[in-house]
Amino acid sequence: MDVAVFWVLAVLGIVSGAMVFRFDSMARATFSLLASLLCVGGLVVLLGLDYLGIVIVLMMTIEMAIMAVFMVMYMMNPAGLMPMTMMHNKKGAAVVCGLVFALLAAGIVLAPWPGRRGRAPADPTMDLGMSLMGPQMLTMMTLGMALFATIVATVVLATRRGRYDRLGDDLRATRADDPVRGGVGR
Amino acid sequence: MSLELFLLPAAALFCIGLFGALTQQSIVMLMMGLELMLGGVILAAAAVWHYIAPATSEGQVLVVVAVTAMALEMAIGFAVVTALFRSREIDMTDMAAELKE
Amino acid sequence: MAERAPLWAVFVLPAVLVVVAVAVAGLDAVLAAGARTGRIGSLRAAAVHAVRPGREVLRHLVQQPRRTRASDLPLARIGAALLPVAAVLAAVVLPLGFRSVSDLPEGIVWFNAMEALAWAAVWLAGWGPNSALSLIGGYRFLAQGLAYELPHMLAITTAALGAESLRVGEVVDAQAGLWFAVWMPAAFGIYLLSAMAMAFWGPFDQPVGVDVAGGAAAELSGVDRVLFLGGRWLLLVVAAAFSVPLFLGGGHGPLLPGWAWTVLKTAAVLAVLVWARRRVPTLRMERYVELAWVVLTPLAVVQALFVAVVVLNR
Amino acid sequence: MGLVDGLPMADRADDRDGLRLDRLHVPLGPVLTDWPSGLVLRLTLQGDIVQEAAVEAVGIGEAVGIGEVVENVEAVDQATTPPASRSPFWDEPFLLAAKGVRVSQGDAARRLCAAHLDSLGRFFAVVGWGDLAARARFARDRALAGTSAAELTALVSPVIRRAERSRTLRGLTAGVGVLSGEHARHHGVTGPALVADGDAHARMLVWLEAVGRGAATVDVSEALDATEEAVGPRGRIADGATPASQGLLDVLPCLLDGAEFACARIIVASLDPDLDEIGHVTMARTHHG
Repeated sequence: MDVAVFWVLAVLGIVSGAMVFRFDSMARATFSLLASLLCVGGLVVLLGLDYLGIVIVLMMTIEMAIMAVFMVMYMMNPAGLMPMTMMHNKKGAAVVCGLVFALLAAGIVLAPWPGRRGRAPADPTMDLGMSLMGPQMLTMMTLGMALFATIVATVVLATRRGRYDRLGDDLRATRADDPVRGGVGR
Repeated sequence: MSLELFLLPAAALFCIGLFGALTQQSIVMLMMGLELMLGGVILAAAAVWHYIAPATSEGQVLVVVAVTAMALEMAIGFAVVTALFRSREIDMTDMAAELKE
Repeated sequence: MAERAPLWAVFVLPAVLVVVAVAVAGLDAVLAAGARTGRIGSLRAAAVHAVRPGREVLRHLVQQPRRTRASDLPLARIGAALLPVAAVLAAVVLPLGFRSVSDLPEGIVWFNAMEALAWAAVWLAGWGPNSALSLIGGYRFLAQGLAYELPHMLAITTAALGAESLRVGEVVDAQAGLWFAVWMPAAFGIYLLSAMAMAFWGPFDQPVGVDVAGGAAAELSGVDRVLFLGGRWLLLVVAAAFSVPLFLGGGHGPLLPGWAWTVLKTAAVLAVLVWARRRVPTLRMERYVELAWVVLTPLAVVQALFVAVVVLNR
Repeated sequence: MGLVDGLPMADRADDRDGLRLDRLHVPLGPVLTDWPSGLVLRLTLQGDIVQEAAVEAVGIGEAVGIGEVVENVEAVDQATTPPASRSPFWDEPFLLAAKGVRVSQGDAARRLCAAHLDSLGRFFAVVGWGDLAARARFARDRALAGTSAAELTALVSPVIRRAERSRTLRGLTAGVGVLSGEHARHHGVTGPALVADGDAHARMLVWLEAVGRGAATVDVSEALDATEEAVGPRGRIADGATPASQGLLDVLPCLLDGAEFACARIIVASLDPDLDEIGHVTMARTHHG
């Protein structure tokens, strides 16, 4: 059973991953990428990491749905109605990637992988939580700071209007001058 | 099933993603390539956790880090595209490179 | 801990969900018909209105499907079919009484992930037909998702925090004494709002709103339409039913058996939602998102903090 | 700009947020649910934001008059009907009174009340409050059927109460389509939109108030004073002058500029121009001239 699931997910994941760069339509490319990443999530569940696998499914679905919007916003011809290619240096890249894959595959097959040490805990999720809140606290805090920095950076990069645009030069305007009014009534 | 069996699709995903990241002109498509590469990394990390060191949690933490990296890369990428688009109407890597000149 | 249900439950589950969804749709149709005069009218008239959703389904099934120009039919099909599939998959962790089809150890995250599939589904259904109005509907659901998801996740996390487990069965067990709705009222309220929002129904029906002539569903016809709009009702039923194990004590209650309490509580929640829908206009997301992020999210964080402190001192 | 499958591709233009996104030209109307029938808006959309709006086929008469291509079969049918039979329904009592026919004040109030209830039904439907829309329409039908003042008041007062008290509705429609009195006067708006001197919510309140007042007086049998200037549901009605709805159509483009699609629908519903008025006046002019 597990073996069958593995093959289905692995093949589907690779095929839809490859289709990402074959489709003309941005919507199809995005959702093909989503399919590929959902397969990765499924494989992670198969490896016994239920929580992380489901979280990958959750995050990737939301991420790709939002990505689709950006695709449509910023791509010319997002629907792929006129076939076009937007690639450069195709041959060189194919050679590089073929070489990398050959190297990786050789390494994977030839490397003397160590045997399995220890047994998986009964509840890997608990284990993960305990380690993130314990020995790996530094990782967790770094991730948190990185996420926070990203929020600030993305807002700064993406918006054109600062507080002086919204609230006037002396920041005294009672109601912000926004193109769209919010719901809290400020 | 074995470790090798899981690592091979991971390597394949990584290379497909690399191909996309190297060839695509559009910045958004380039990010899709990066996503696929990170997907390969996640799969490899989970496989290594399962087959080599299930007792420790480092493998899991690595997956968490990779997932976060995906989200960050996406957010920053879109913000950069928006900023570029706003200032120069550019969404192609080639055109962005020309800006330097 | 919840027991494992027998295998046949896998096949019964979708059927039960469909029956409940049809019943709720019928109730909603009766109320909608009564809205004109402010009275529901005779029992007979009510019965006629109650079977209207069923008749609609049959009509769409025999109807000749339409196609729009330059459409991406496969994507629209996938979108329409994904919605009911997501709803049924999410329902796998729903306990009836104390038994669910599969009480996954990460049931709450599972539910959330499956419900997120609706994001992709609605957008695809809106994009596929290549029509401006339906695409607007698709966009609107993403905006809606961004607005409701943040407080929603915090709310269900709060319930998991209270039970110290992501397993739905254990969340139910933790409410043997006091229901979570009683000491996590903010989280419960936010959950009810997001239950309507994730099914883009009632005050959150902007993605399929009247003003865009049906939005994401505007160009769907035939089986696709039945799947999409039916999936929406299924999603509503599942989302409402999930509030019972999360906040209303699941099958716990005096006298009656567990399954009866689950059914009663689910029916009550659905009735409240159907009633509430008639009282408010559609919430537009450019207004709601500020409320969600500026008021509801901090509220949910404070609620989670409160629960965390209580759990630590228990 | 190429054609794909017979459809034009999008081109780009400046937008509200300075992103120069693709824009899409979408004609809205003339037949759409809860839409002033006959109105055609040529929208230029970027995403769901209205970047530009043009009122194109204004009424049937004018569209034919200036040689517009009328794609809509129904419109052609209406345009070929004789002008006399197409006097604007909602203005009828006022027009008759102006011509010297005796019209009771009650009948005029009844028609005015029903006209506002009709507009309110459309408005509530567009803001997504189907319940209240159904009630307003039921009251409209009863009013036109000639119900008594007491019954009509009993029918409309719950609608008025719920709409006035709803904080959600206020929160949702406040600040949408703000039309200052000055601006309105400048464009020749004379009706409730001028009185409201504000956003969509204010215009709704004016309608509600007029409905409440009108419902109480539908039984008055005294004759309408013909010497006084007639004010119909959309504004002043003067023979030969520009119809009140024309002013409403003139303010539409600048109100719609930069609005989101849902807001645009609400703005149109809250102004609710009556295209029959315009068709009638144009017809009358071509007839005389």
